[in-house]
Amino acid sequence: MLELHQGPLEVSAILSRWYESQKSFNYGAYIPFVGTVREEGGIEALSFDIYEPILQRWFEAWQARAAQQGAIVMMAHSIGDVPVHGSSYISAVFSPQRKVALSLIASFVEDFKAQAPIWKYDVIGGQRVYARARSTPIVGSGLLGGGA
Amino acid sequence: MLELHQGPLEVSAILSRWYESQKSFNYGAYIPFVGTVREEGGIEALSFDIYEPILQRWFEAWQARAAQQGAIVMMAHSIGDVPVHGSSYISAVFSPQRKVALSLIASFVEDFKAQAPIWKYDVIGGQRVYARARSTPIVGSGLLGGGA
Amino acid sequence: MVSVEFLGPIGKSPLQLQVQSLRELSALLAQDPELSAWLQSCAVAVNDVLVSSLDTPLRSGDRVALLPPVCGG
Amino acid sequence: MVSVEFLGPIGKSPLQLQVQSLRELSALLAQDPELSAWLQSCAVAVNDVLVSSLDTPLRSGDRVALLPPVCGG
Repeated sequence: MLELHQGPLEVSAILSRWYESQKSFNYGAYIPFVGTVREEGGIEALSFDIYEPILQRWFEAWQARAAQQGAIVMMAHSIGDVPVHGSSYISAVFSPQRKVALSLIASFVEDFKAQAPIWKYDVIGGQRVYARARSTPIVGSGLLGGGA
Repeated sequence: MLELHQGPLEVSAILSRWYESQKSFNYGAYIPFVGTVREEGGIEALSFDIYEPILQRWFEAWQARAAQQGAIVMMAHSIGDVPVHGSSYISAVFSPQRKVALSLIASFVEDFKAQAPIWKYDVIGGQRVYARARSTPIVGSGLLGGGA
Repeated sequence: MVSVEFLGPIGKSPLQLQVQSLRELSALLAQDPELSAWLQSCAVAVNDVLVSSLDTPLRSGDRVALLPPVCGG
Repeated sequence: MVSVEFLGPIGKSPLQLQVQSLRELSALLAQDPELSAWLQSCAVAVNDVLVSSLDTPLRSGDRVALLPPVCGG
């Protein structure tokens, strides 16, 4: 399940809903990762743009990868502004086995940071500033940059 | 915070309470691990004995280790019977940094499995059978076994 | 006609261009001073699939998207 | 007197013994056929601290605990 929400995520409701949705399916381990907007650099909020078609494909590839290990992945992300101390990102793994779950949540979250088509902006003084220095080029970037 | 509860854990309530207790403290990442009793081998439930004084010391050592990385750890565990599909174990990490949190939850959970003074029993036909084959000797075990 | 979309912070309106391949598109976009700085750091998708070869052919109706560096979460 | 407690599945009532060290305790417990199988796999705590040397001295009032293989979660 991939969920996109306007504004901050309702963390407790999402963690509970996902847990309840899977509790009868004999998964031994449930590991959510909750990302919260930190107060730093004088920001009021973070803001996000998402390109949903490619995010959906990226997520489906992870669903397939998890399924090969008998596991499932879930993800929720905010669109637009998320104030300091709000949550913008939750992902989760359900797996029969503890070790699979621990390994999968780490690789899922790291790949998300590197590949998911989401753009982050600092909101300072009401202005939206692209967080360029904290952003990562997607693998294969620069293809059009070598042009004649 | 180390919590021991009689019977199954109220997962949603615990995840939510821990989240709310820390949400203003600028941790960027919250990773709970929820362990659920799997239906296998014909068991009705698992059952647990805990030796609390040593568990408390083990947990305090982990609190200190987490604090060195600016993080905190939490744990809840059941005492007594937990029926199939109930939860017996939740641990969690709060950390400013994602990578610290991902690494810490994995090592915290693995060390818990190897060292925490908790004994597991399968409940089958109302009988409590020590899960010996799935249990791990604590590091340094056998000290008294070489005796004359 | 191929449509070219600029995602996230690039902040440029979509273009409709007559090009046969990504190589041709690359040459065309490099002439736009507003874009040339972005090209080095952008990934490229054709019809929402990321591609890795400049020889990727383009047909009329194809949608190309430029994806600048990402930072979800 | 030293108290010796058998945790978890060992299912044996605590003992009160007159011993001066873990080495002495080891020799004593090895004679109990009910216990000898457990000794190979148990960790040992003195006053709730895990110990690793048989030369650990014991004083009157000390509490020794035997911890069989664990499996939390």
